[in-house]
Amino acid sequence: MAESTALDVQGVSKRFGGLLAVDDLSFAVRENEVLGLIGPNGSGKTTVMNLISGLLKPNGGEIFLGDRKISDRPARIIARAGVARTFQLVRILPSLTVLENVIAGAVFGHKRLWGRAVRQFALRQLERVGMGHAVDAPTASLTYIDEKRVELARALASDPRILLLDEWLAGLNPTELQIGIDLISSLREEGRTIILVEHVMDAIRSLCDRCVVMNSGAKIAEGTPEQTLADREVIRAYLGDEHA
Amino acid sequence: MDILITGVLLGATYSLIAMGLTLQYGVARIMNLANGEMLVAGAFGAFWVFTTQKLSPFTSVAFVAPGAFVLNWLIYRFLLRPLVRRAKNRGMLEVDSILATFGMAFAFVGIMLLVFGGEYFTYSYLDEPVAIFGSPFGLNRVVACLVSVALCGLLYLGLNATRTGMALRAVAVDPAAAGLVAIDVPRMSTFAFALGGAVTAVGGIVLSTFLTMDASIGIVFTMKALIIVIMGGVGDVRGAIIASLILGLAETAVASLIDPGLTLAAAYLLFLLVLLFRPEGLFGRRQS
Amino acid sequence: MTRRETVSVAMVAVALAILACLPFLVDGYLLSLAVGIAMYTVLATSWALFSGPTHYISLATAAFYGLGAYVVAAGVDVIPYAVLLGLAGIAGGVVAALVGLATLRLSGVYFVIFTLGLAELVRQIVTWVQNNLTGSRGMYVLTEITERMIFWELLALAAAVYLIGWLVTRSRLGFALRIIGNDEVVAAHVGINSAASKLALFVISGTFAGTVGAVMAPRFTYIEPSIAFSPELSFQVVIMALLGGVHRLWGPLVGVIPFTILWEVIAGRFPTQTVLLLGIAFLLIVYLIPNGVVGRIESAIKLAGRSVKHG
Amino acid sequence: MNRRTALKAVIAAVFAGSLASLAIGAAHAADPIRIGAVAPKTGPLAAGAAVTHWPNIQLWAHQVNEQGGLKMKDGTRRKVEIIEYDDRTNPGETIKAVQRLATQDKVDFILAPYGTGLNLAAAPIFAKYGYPQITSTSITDKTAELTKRYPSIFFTLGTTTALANSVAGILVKLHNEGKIGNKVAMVNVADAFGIELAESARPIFKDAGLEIVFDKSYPLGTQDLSPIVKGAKAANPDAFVAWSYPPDTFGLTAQAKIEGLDTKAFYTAVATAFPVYLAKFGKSVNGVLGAGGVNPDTPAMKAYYAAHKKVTGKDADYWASPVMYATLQVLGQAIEAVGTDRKAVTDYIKNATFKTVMGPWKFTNQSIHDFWTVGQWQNGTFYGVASTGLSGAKPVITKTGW
Repeated sequence: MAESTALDVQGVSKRFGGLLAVDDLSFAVRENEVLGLIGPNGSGKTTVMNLISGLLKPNGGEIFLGDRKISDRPARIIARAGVARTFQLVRILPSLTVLENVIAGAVFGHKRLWGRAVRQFALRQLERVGMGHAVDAPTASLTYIDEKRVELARALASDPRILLLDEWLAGLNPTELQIGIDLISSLREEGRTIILVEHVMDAIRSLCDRCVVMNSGAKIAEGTPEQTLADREVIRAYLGDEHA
Repeated sequence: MDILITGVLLGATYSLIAMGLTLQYGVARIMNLANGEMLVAGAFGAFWVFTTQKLSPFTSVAFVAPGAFVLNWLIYRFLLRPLVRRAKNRGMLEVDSILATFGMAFAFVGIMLLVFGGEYFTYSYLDEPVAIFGSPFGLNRVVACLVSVALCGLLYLGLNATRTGMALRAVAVDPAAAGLVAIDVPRMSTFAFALGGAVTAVGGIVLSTFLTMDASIGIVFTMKALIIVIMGGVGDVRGAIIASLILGLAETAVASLIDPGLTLAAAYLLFLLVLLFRPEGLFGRRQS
Repeated sequence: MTRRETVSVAMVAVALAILACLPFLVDGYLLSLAVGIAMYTVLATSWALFSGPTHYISLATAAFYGLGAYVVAAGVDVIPYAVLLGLAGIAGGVVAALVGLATLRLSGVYFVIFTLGLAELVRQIVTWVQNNLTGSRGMYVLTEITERMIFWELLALAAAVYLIGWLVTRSRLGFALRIIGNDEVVAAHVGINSAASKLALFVISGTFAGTVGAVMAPRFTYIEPSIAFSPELSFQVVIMALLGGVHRLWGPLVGVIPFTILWEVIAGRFPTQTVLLLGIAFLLIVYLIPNGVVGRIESAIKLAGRSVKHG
Repeated sequence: MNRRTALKAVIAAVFAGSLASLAIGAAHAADPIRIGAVAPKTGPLAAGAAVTHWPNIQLWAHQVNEQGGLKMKDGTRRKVEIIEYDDRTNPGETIKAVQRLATQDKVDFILAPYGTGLNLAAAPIFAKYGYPQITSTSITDKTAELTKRYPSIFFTLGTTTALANSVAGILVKLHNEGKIGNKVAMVNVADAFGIELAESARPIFKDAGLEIVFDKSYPLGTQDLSPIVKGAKAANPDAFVAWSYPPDTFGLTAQAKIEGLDTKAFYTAVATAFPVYLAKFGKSVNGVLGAGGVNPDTPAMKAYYAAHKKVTGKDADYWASPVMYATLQVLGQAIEAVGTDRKAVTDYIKNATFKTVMGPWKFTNQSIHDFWTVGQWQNGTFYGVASTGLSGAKPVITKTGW
């Protein structure tokens, strides 16, 4: 397994008005690694995802994709470089069909297909996430879980090197959760690098190679899931002082 | 100095044009393209009072202001609220209200043609010079400036020091949240729209003392008002006042120092620059 | 091309051929009505190419249109008319590009108001240039171009607009615009350069509006700024397109035709209350046909389909 | 019937009705002579048309019909019926309305539209259907070219060059008499009319020995003209000339009064001759020069002004109003002489001499070459003080303060 760095976050900060949402955060993600980004609500995890995907620009610090600096690039360039993501609040394109939603991922970005080829490719992604039955359905008919699957298929359609999943497993029932976990590990088998923002501890334990724990915008721990979840600081952040 | 005073006088004129729309757009979220017609209607009222009743045009406030208030109340209640209900989001409401009020503007022009006829209406009232720092200025413009200051001051006080004003501002900032704290949003919107209409009509009375108008001229005022409201930042009375002053000063400066032929071009250019560098307007809040 | 597409292209071609014969059949008033319809069809369709998918309401049509008319008026005595048409299109496109670069990041109502102001700005600059630099005395466009020829030119433009529209819908660009219209954040995250895509379409619609202005200039004989840059034109284009429906290529057409006819009937029947009745008719349209004629037609088809299934 | 089907029915009925009415038009050619009129009732030029254009049509039709109609060659009398359209100051609409009148309403005659631009836009259509177009409110220097191109167009109000020439003439005369200096401040509205006049005037003024000390334009719709007037005043001119349009004619005058721009010669162009100008400014307009003018002392003119007031309830203006009325008289007299054959009427207008409120009119090269160019308010009346060959001009006076 390659040990080279896929993504390097160096001293990044993000400020919203008076609020410091991300405070001098640094971590690195190795190639083909699954990194869990965890922490209590409001600790700045989603902001970090947004900074990586280019939705937000950091006020300080830099982010590198391999050796290429991406923190000053717009989202579309970062997407073309091979970073794809899902959103915490699912963003489905409502006036497109399910298949078109997935095709959208494979046309303009890292993968640039068109015509018949893109259709075939998108169909495969849909089947993969278990949505092969609803190809031409209007998006209005989808359940929340189905929407999440379609969104993942769209992210996969760009054949990403780095996949950002923002609480993608949240809200699944135990059976679905297992399917989801299997799906993510199969993605990793393909050699993709994955960053997860997640609250589901089972998923974190079974999927992540390492975890970065955030609180109030800063990194408070980093290491394997076992190490970090046992860390006193982390427990205090999650549960308060009396449990630490 | 001349430029400064002329610019301020012109700016005050502009704020009279724009103040009503600020309320209507800022609080009720209606981009009212029929705003200029309301102004012209107010001016007609003043003209009528002056020419047929031989009274000061300002006495027409007595019936123009309540008339415009009631009329705009009814318009919002019966024509615009259905659109507000129908709209799924703010964008849709904006499109719908632009279309609907455009139709209303046409209808108003038609009604005014029927009622007042198509000629120019202009009269002389207070068009004598007063000296300010040794230079002559039209008394009617100075009066307009004073009225404008008074009106803006009243509005500002009303919005900041009364309960209703607070509610109005809350609706302007966030209608959904305002609803949550038990503010009757539809009622406040209706009130703001009606008040805006009345303010515009009163502005028309004042402007009629020095501008020549006719039934079809409303669109000119609407355009100016739109620019000022957007420039100042939506729903912010202070912003609208500052934007009016800036426009007035800029136009006067360009006319006096560069070339009068470029005044309007300069105004639009300024507007463009503001939009480019502060798209939310001078005093607007950045939308997250 | 699928078979269905081949059929529709053939049908459009036949329809255009039949329409091209129109000037031999009708004349005078009906022809000028047809010219009006053709003009608004080109303007509204090219407008909808941009505004339909992006939801940007542009009121700048009059700016491009007036510019096109002025290009012709300024050059008609020295440059061949055909060249002028091209120049007018380029002028419209270039201004659209400049404006687009500056303003397409504005959203919603800011863009609307800006484009409305733009028509005024262009008009002010054009008249100032005319007044101070070129010094031409009145802008006359005295040519031998007849209404028939204008109709044919417009028809050709309509064919071009439909062709381009069709190509765009099938292309990555068209797909990109649909995504942008749905969600710009997603668009950016799948790698779409939304500014460039929007700009491309804005330039296309500006080019068409400029060319239409140039085509119509000979009809006006005498070009005045207040007439060439009339804001009413921009509004009418928007209204007709929205009335028809902007999500189908043929949507604006089904808005333009009934609207023009309704307008004519009102203008003809009630010459003294035209404006009042136009306003009322317009309000009725906004309140009763909110999704445009296309929306009505499509929901009717859906309804029919459902009743067939159940029946 | 539920709401949706009701709505559909309404829409269907509207469109069916629209098509039907388009197709049928009004084809019955009855006894009255049917005359079409297209001009702005709304839009930027509507207010001007409401002063100069529409009231004269009303007056003329009223007078003709009151007498029982036009007296035809065969001794019968035919009334006139006016069919009006509003072109909303939009040349596309003007063209369409003229065509509608010609091919759908099949009217016997069509009155010329209002204003230079709209008249020229409609000229090809008038020519195409052979309708005489006797313009009363268009001023152009291209008369020669236009009349050659359109054999049935007639011009009556004058040319821009003549207008500029006469203003120069008056200023030079006042200068030579030692009443004013030779420094002129000139401003113009940046619209086709103002630009054209300013362009014409510059060389003419210069050749006449006048020095233009201030020369600026301002956009149509400027709400504050004080910088212009201040600038003009600062140049310390002996005469002030504004090639202005109605709203700014009022604005410039008001501002000049306020700023104390007290030139001995003060000229504003369009709308100076409007009664509302006098009504607005009262006695202080005495001595103001403007475009147009009339000789109001002729019996015909006195009768015209009285009738205008009586029938329409409004005062006629002192420039284009009587000219407009005269064009209607020309049309009426031509119809009385040769009937409703449009070719014959056009030929008759080209050759005959007409008795009009403006005095005898004889067209040469389809134009009237004798017209008033400059008028001046003198004791509550706007007298013609300069013309191209008309008699009855009042001597021009210098203005003494506001």
